[in-house]
Amino acid sequence: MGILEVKNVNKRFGGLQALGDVNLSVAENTVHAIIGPNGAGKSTLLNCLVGKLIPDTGSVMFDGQSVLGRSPYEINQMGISRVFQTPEIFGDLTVMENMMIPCFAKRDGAFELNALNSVGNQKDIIERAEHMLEDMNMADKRHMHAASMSRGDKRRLEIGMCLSQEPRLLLLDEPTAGMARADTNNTIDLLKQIKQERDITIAIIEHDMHVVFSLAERITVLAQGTPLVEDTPDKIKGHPKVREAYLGESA
Amino acid sequence: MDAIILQILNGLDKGSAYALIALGLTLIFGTLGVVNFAHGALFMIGAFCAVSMQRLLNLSYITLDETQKDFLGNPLKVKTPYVESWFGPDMGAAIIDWSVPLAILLAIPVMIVVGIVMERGLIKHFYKRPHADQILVTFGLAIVLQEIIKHYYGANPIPTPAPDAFKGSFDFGVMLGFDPNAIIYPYWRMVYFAFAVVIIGAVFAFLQFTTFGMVVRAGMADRETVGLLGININRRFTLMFALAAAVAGMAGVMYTPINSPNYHMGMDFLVLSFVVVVVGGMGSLPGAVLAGFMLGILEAFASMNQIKSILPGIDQIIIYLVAIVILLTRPRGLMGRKGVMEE
Amino acid sequence: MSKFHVSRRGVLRTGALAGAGLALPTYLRADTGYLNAPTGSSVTLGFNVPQTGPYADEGADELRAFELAVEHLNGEGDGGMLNTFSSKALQGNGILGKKVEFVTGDTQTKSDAARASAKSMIEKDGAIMISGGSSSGVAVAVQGLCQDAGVIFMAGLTHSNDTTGKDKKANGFRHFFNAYMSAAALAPVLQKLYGSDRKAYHLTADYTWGWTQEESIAAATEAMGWETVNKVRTPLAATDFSSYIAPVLNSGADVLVLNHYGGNMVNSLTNAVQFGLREKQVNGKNFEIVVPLYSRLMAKGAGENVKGILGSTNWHWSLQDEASQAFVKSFGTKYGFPPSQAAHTCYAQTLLYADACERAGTFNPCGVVEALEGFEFDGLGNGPTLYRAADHQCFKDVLVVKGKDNPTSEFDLLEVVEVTPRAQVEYAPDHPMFAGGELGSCNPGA
Amino acid sequence: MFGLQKKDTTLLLVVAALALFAPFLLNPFPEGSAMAQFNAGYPDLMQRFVIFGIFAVGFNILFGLTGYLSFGHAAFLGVGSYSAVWMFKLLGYNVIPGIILSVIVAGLFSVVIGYVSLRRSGIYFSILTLAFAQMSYNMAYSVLGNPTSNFNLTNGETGLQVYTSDPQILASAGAPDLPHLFGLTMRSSYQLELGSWLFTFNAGYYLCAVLLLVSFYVAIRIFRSPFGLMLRAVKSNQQRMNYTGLNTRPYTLAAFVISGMYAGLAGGLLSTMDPLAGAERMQWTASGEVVLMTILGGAGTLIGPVLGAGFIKYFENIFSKINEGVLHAWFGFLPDGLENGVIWVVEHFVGPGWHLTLGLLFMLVVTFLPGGLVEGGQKIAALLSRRKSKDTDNRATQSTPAE
Repeated sequence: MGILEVKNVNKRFGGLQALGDVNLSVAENTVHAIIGPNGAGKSTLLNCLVGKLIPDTGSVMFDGQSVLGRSPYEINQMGISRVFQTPEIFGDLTVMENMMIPCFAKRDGAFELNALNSVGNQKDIIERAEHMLEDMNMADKRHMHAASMSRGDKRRLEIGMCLSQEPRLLLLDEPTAGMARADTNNTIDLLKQIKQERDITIAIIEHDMHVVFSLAERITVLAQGTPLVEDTPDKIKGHPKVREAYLGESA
Repeated sequence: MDAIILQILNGLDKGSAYALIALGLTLIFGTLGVVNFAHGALFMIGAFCAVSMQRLLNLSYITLDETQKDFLGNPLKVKTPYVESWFGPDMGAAIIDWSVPLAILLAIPVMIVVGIVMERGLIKHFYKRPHADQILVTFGLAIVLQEIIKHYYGANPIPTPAPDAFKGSFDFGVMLGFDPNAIIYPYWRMVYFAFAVVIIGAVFAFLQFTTFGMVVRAGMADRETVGLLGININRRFTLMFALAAAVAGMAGVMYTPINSPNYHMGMDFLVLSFVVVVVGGMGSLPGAVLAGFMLGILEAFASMNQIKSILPGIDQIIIYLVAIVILLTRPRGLMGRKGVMEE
Repeated sequence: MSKFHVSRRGVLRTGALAGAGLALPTYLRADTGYLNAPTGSSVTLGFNVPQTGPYADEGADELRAFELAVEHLNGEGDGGMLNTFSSKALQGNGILGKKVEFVTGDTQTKSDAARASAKSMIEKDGAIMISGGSSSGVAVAVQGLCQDAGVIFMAGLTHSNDTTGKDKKANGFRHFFNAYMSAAALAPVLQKLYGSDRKAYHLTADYTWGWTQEESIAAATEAMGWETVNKVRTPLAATDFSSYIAPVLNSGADVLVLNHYGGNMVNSLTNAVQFGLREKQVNGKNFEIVVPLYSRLMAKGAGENVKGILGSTNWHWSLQDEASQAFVKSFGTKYGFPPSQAAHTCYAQTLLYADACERAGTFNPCGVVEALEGFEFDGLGNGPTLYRAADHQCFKDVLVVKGKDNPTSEFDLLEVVEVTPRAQVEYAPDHPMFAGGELGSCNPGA
Repeated sequence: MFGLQKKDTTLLLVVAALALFAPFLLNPFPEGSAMAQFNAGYPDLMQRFVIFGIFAVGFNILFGLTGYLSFGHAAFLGVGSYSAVWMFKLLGYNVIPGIILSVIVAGLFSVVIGYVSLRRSGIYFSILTLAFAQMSYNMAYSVLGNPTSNFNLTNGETGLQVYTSDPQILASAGAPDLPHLFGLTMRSSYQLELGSWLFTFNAGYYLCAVLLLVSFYVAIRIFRSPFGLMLRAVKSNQQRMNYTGLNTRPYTLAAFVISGMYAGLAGGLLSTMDPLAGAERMQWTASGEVVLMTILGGAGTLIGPVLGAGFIKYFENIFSKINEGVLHAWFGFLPDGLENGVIWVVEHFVGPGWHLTLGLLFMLVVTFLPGGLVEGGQKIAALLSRRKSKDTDNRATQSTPAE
C-alpha cells in the first residue's frame, strides 16, 4: 500500500478525455516520476491530487484518507506540499517572511487570528525559519525582497518553504522548466540532498529526462491521459511503448 | 402584455446608453488594461459638443427693438442668428433645428483629439501601474474635465432638443392591435436605439474584419505575445483610445435630446456603467453589450407599478441586486475571461 | 508678550447650559450673553450655499443676492429693497452700526457637508447668522445645527412642509413658501382651467420633500373633486424617466403631476413631452402636465418643454410691484440678468434678519427671534407678509405661473397666471401635515 | 514601549503629539490676519481630521494589507452613524453606548457583506461591495426613511436626529441635552488667547483623538502581527497561501470586519460630535473618498491614510470657503489691473473651484508620487539626508589623505 493511491481516476473537459482510468501508487520514501509527452494529462493528474480539480470518478487516497472534495489548503495540512512549475512565492515579502509563513501554517493551522502579537516575538517560528534558510544556503539573503531574486533562488526558496512544513509528500511540477543547465543541476543536487537527509516521499512531474533519470526510483509514463507503463528507470529507458509514445515510432 | 412590451422598449433604450458606454470602457480596458474612470467624462464632453454646436449655430448679431423692453426696462436686444441671415430665416431655422445630429460632425474630430491627448499625455504613463492608481488618476481627470465644463456652461442642464421631425411619439399599440395610446414610443428614442445598434455593429465589424481589428483582438487575448510580434502596439493603443472616446462622444451627442446635458452626467453614468462592464465580464465586448441591454430591461421592468407595489423601492436597487446575483452565480460575470482583474 | 488670559468668549461653552442661557449665573455668562457676539466694528454673517453639485447655479445666484444685500446694508449701491421695505429701522450703516461682513461655505447639497461648513462658519469665523441653501434636507439639517449651536438660521430655498412643520426650530425662519401653500394656490387655478373632473397621476421624487409635495397636492386636488389614479415614487438618482412615464397614458389619467425639482424635474418633464403626452387626448380631454414647484433656473434646463405648463413659484422678476422692481433693477444692473426666486428669498432673508437686529437692538438670537415672531411687513416683493410666531413660516401671496409660449429672452420663461392671496394659502399651525415637532425655545448659545 | 518596536513607538508618539497639540499646530496664523483663512484649528474640522483618519486607517487594514479594494466602506460608516443616533434616541445622550453599538452593528453588517463579497476577488469584489453599499444608500434615502411609514429607520433625506418626543430612557434629569460623556458635552470648548492667537480645545475633539490613538495603536499591532503578515501574504500570492495550508477566506474576512468596525467607530463618532446622520454618508462618493484618502496618503503605510484624510478634508473645508472677498483682501496690495488678473486666475481654484484643485492634486500626486504623500515625505527626507551624507562624505574624503 503506497502513501498515495490513485484508483480509476477519470476526468473529462467537455469532449476531451483528459484522464482515463488512471491508477497510480506512490510508495512511501521513494522518488516517483511521472513523465509523458505534452497533453498527456500530467498537470491534470497533479491538479486532481492537490484539490484544484475534482475527478469525475475514481478515488485519490493519501495515507488512507481521501483527498477528494477537499480544498488545496486542507490537503496541504494533511501533509502534501506542492512546488509549482514557475516558482510561486510571496514576491512582495522578504525571504525571511516567506519562510516564516509556512512555519506559521504548520504551527497554527489553516487560520489563526493572531492579530495583536508581534511577529518578532514568535521565537519558535523565527528559529525554525532561520534554520530552514541555513539548510537552503540562503541565510545571507534573508532580508532580500523575494521578487528580486534569480529564478534559481526563487525555486530554492519555494522548495525550502515546502520542506519547512515537514510534508510527507512533496509534489514537484516540472521544477526545472525554463532553467539554465547549471541551475537545473543545482536543483537536482538539492533534491538529492533532501532525499538523503529526510524521510520524505517525492512525486515529480518532469519533461527533462536528465532530471528524471538522475532522481527517480520509479517512473510512470502517461500518454493520452492513461498510464502506459510503470517501472524502474532502467526498464523504462528501453521500453518500446515509451519510445512509441514519445517518438511516434511504431514498435 | 402591452405594459411589458412598453417596458421592453424602454429597457432597450436605457440599455443602449449603458451598452454604448460599457463598450467604450471595455475597449479601453481590454486593449490597454486601463480602468478608465474618466470614461463618463468623455460621454459628457460628447454631450457638450452638441451644446457647443447649438451655441455655434445660434451665434447672433444683436438689434435693438425699441417697442419691447427687457427686464431692466431698456430696449429689448433681439438676437438674430447669423445662419438665419445667411441662409434665410427658414433654412437657418432648419439648420439650428438639426444642431444635435450636426453635432456628430463636431464630436468625432473633437473626441479623437481629446482621446489622443488624454492617452499620450496621461494614460500611457499608467499602463504598468496598479489598477488603483489608474482609478485615482482618471478619477482626478474626470473631476478636472467636469469642472472645466461647469465653468463654461454652468451647473444647470441645458436643453438640446431633437429636430422637429423627430418630436412626438409613434403608436406601436395600434400597429400591434392594442388600444391606441397603449404603447407609444418617442421617435428620437427609436433613433437612439438604431444609432446604438449601428455603432455597436460597426465596432464589432471593425474588430472582426480589419487587420487593425485583428491585432487589437489578439492584443485583448494576449497582450505580451502581440507585443513580441514586433507590431507597433503603442500607436494602435492611441488609436484605440481615440476610437473609444469617439464612441463615447457620439453616444453623448445623441443622448442630449433624451435628457438635457449637465456637467455631472458623466459621473451619474460612471458607476452604473462600471457595474454593467463587470456584470458583462471584464474584457468581454459582447458581455458588455449583453449586460447593458439586460440591465436596462430589468431596470425598466422594476419600475413597473405592478412590481413596485409588491416590492417597494425595488427600482432603486434592481441593478445592484442583479449585479450581486450574477457575480455570485457566475464568478466572472456573464462572459468574462479567467484571470482578468481577479488579483 | 505672553499675555495669558482666557478670552471673553472663552468660558466653558457647555451645551448643557444652552437653551437656559438667561438663567445662567452671572459669573458664567459672558458679558454679551450669546454666542459669537460681535466685539469689533463689524459683524459676520455666514452664507451657506451649494457651490458644487447639481444646484451650484442656484447657489451662485443666492450668493449674488447675499452680496447685494450686504452692499445695501452697508449703504453701498442703490439700496434696492431697503427703500421699499415697510420697516425703516435699517439705516444703511451696517447692522446696529457695525459693518456687515460675510463668509461663504459650500453645502454640496448634502446634509453632512452643509453642517460641516455651517459649523466652520460658526466656530472659526464667528458667524452669528447662517443663511442660504437649496434643498429641504439641507435646510432641516442646518436649522437643527443652528438651534443647537445658538445662532439664527434664515432658510434659503426650502419647500418641504417639514422645515416649518415637524422639524421647525425656534432659531430658524423660513421666508420661502412650502408644499402646502403651493397646493392651496394651484388647486383653484387647476380647477378653473382644467375642470373638476380630472384624473391625476403623480410621479414623485422618493425623498422627504417629494412626499410632502405629493401629499399636499393630492389632498388639495382631491378636495376639489379630482381623482388620484396613481402615485409613483421615482428614485432620486434617476435620470431617464421613460419607464415611469410610458405607462401614464394607458392608466386612464388625464393629468400628470411631476413632484420633482431640479434635475429630476428637467428630465421628467423633458421625457414626458418627448412621449408626446401633451398632444394626446384622454377621457375626451387634453392631457395636461403640472409641475407644482417651478424654478426659473430649472425651467431653463427644460427649454421649450415648459411652454403652457402650470406651476407655482415664490417670486418672479416680472412682478410689477415697486419692491420687486427695485430689487430686479439693482440686481440686474450689477449682474446683467434678473434674479431667481432663490436669490430673492436670500436677499429678503438677509434684510429681515438685519432689520430684526436693529429693532431688537441686539444681535442676541433671542432678541432677534422675538423681533421676527409675528412681524408684519411689506415692501419685500410679495405684498403684505407675516412671519408667524407659531412656526416661523412666512405667509404671503403665492404666484401661480405658466411656461410662456413666446418668450422674448432667455429669462422670460414664466408668466404669472394668478397671484393667490395670502388668506387662501394659510393654515393652522397644528395642521396634520405640519404636526409633530416643537418649536422649542430660542438658544443664544452661551 | 507598549510592546512595539522602537520605530513604531516613535511613530505612535509623534502621532500622539500631533493629536495633542493639534489646536496649536493647526492654528499657526494670528486671528484676523489674511492668512487666518488657512487656520484649521476649529473643533469641527479637527474632529473631522481625526474621525476620517480612523476611517482611513481601518480601510487601509483591508486595502493596504490584503489588496482587496472595497468600494462600499461608506455603508459601514453610515450604519455606525445611524446606530449611534438610535442609541441617543432610545437611551439618552451619553456617548458610550452609541459608540459601542456603532462598532458592533458595523461589525455585524460587515460580516454579512464581507462573507458574500469575499467569494470573489479583484474588481468583482469591488463591484460587489459597491453594489451592497449603493443598495444600502438608496434604501436609507427612500424606503427605509419615510417618516409616515411605521418603519422609519433612517428618516430619509432629512437625516436621523433626536426629537424631544424620543424615549431616552436612561437620560437622567440633569443630563445635558446634547451628546456628552458623563456630563461633559462634546461641544464644550476651552479657548486660550495668546497675543493675537486664539486656540480652541474641544472636548469632543479630544475624545476622538484618544480613540484615534487607540485605533492607530491597534493598527500598528495588527501590521506587525502574524495576522498582518498573513494579510500581506494574501495580497502577494493567494495561490501560494492556499498551497501552504492557509485558508485565505477567514483571513480576508477578518480584515474586512476589522476595517468595517473601524468605519463603524468613525461613523459613531461623527454622530457623537454632531447628532444627525444623513444617508449620503453611505453614497459611493463617500466610499470613493476613503479610497482616495488611503491611496493619496500611501496605501499600506501606517501614517499615510491619516495624512490623506487630513489632506482631503482640509481642501474640502478650507479651500471651499475662500471667496472673492477674501481674495481681494489678500491681493489688495497689488496694482488694480494685476490684482484683478491674479484674482481671476486664483478664483478658478478656490471657492466653487475647490473640486478642480482637488482633481488636479489627485493627478499630480498619483503621477509623480506613486506611493502617495508618504513617498513624497520619504523623498524629501532622502534628499535632506543625502545632502547631509554628501557633506559627511566630503569630510571623509578630505580627512582621508591626512591619515
